[in-house]
Amino acid sequence: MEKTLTYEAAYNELAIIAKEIENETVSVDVLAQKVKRASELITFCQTKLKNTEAEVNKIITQMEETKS
Amino acid sequence: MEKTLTYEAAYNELAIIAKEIENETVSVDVLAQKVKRASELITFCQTKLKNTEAEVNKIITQMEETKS
Amino acid sequence: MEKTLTYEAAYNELAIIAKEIENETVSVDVLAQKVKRASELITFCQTKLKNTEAEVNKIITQMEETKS
Amino acid sequence: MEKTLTYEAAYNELAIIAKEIENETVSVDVLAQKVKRASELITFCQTKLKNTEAEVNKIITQMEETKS
Amino acid sequence: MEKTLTYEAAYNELAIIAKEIENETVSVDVLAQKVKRASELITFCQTKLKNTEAEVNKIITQMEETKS
Amino acid sequence: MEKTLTYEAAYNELAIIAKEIENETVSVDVLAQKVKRASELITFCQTKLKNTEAEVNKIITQMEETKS
Amino acid sequence: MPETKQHIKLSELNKQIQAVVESNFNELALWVIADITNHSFKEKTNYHYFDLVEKSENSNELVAKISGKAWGTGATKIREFEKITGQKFTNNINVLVKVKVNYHIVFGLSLDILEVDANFTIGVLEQQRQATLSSLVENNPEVITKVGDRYVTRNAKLPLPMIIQRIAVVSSKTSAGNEDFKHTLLNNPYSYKFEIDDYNTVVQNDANAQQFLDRLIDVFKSGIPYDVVVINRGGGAQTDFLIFDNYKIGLAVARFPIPIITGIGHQKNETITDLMAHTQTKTPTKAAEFIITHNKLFEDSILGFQKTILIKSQQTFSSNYQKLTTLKTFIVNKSRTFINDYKDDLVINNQIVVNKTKTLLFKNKNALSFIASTLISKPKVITGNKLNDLANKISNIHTFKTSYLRSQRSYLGHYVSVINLMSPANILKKGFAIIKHNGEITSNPNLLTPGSEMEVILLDKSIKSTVKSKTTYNGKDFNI
Repeated sequence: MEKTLTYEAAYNELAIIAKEIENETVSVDVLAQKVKRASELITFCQTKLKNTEAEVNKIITQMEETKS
Repeated sequence: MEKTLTYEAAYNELAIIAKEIENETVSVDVLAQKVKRASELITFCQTKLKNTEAEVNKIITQMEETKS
Repeated sequence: MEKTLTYEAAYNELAIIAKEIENETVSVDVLAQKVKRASELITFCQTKLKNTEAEVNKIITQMEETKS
Repeated sequence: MEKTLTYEAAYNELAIIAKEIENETVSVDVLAQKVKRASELITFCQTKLKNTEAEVNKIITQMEETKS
Repeated sequence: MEKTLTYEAAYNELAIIAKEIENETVSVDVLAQKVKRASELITFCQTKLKNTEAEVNKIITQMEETKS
Repeated sequence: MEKTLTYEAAYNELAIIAKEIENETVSVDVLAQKVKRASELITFCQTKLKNTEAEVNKIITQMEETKS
Repeated sequence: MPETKQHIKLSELNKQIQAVVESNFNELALWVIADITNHSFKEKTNYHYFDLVEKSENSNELVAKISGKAWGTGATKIREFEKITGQKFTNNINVLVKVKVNYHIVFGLSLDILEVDANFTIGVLEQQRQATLSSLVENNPEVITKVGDRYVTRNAKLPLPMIIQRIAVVSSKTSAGNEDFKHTLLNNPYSYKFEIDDYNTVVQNDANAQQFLDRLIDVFKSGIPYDVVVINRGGGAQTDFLIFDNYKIGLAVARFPIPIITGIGHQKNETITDLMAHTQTKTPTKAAEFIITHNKLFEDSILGFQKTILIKSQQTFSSNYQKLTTLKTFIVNKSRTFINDYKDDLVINNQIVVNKTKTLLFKNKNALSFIASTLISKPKVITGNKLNDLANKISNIHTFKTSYLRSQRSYLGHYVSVINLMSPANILKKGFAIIKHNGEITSNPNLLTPGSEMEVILLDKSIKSTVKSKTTYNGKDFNI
């Protein structure tokens, strides 16, 4: 995942995904993928909110592995 | 069934077949063929849905575990 | 009967003959011939319909088995 | 009787003769001759009708056997 | 009597004679002669009629035999 | 009496004589003579009438016999 | 020893001065406006010592100066003043004081303070504050604008980051309020992590403004991407918040590139710093709560998204399952209906062909039968009629012949009677006679002369005679 991921970016991306899913403009084909991404973003935000830098970095590394 | 078939495409095709059968614009000559195709598409869509649902549920479960 | 005859074509021809006979625009001279043709067309259509029905039923049965 | 006579033509000729006789516009001189012609036409038409009927009945019987 | 005499012609001549006698435009000199002529014409017509009738009856009998 | 005398001519002559006598343009000198002529003509006409009637009756009788 | 000039003792002089002052001012108390300088306070004795001065309106040149002190009631009044105004009774303040002129033989002339007018000072402070605000707005239009009663500063316009985690706190090192702030933040119920850097300064007394300003600059210079800067001042005495009305501090806050949250605990009007900051809260604890709530809102919206995604995903699945089932049911049913429709159509067509063919044949048969019956019956009628007609003709001829002959006979009869009437035989019967001469009938008398032979026919006799005479007959006997 991007090193520069900010709360703002995560929030905006999350908001778009939520809106898409809410408006049912997400096709089933990409739904899982979108939910996964949303899950990552949420995890990212919460980890970043509540944990130490080290833990945040761990999460980011995991996210990047998943993506690849 | 085609490898690259998406749920979206499959569903749309299915809807078109249903419409055709409803309007009886399908000739008897191709009815069986159309129903067969519809059956395949339904199976495909259901499988795709089930898989997606399982995947999404897994993600959601993980998220909820993470949260608590 | 012609190899390439479709249900569509057969049915249309049948309908025209039936209409002619119904409207009594068929002369006695060709009546037997027309009835014979109609009979052939009906047989053809019935066979085609029965086959289609059997095929469709088979597919539907498979679909319903798959569901459960 | 002519080989190429059709039921249609025969019937039309017959109808004309019948009309003439009914309206008594036939002179006595040709009455017998007209009646004779009419008689021939009737025989022709009846034969043709009977044959047609027999043929049609055969076809219909076959159809009904096929149906059941 | 003339060979080519038709019923039609005979009847017409008869009608004229009858009219003349009725209107008394026949002179006594030719009355007998006229009446004789009328007599002959009547005989001719009657014969012709009877023959025609017989002929027609024969044809009709044949028709009815054929029919049954 | 003249051989070629007809009922018509006789009747006409008689009518003239009767007229003359009636109009008294006949002198006594010729009266007797005229009367004599008239008498002859009447006789002739009556004879002729009788003969004609007889003849006609004969013909009619024959006709009626024929009819029956 | 030189002769001593006449003199009085200094004490006597001072006593005389005292007597003049006392007699002149007696117990008179006066309200005086003056500035305070050289102030000192002996806490032990509760004595205030200071100078009251009046400066020239146009310069700092002293116009008047006198010592002053306050003790006892005066000192008590000063405490009350400080409490009411939040202004320390100290140097460089302009006050309205009620004084008693006092002359002491040893300590000289001084003014004893009896009362301090708090309202006057409040007015002055407020005037200063308003003047500072006006000056801030006037001199820094690119940074500060006044919109209605509100001040919009560059700092206020900075967007708050969605999450506030890295915080610079500018506060007094010993401030209890600041401790409350940290405690509230670090023990937040949501386990939010915070990084707090302290930038300590003395947050008291206008004189410390520069130090305060330096701390702010340190924050900026640190290069750390703080999410916010919090200015805390809480607890302790309610006096001397005037530092937060400082022009430079106000301007620095308004300009500051990181959003500033104030947590300045005071009951009075908000300070200029509050007005210039991004967000003001009433206390350091409130500032902490604001930050926690801010983060909580973010987390709530994230969790809201999560919930939406979760629910909507499930709905998407169920609606898609339903749609598929509907389509499937539809296709199954419709296919069957479809086939049945076609079957029915075939049956209908079949029936039409079968029934209508029979009807058609039957109709043709009927038509033929009808024609045949016409043919069978009608010729007999025709010949019969004609025979009748002929028979009629015969009887007509018979009838007409009879009447014809009767007519002819009657015509003849007429002539017979005419002729008979005129015949000579009938004439003779009536008495007429016929004269014959020379064998010829004559009616001419000239032919007969006397002596002529003549034959007279009368009725049925012929009489031969000779004429004897001849005369004229007038014939009048028969004239009618």
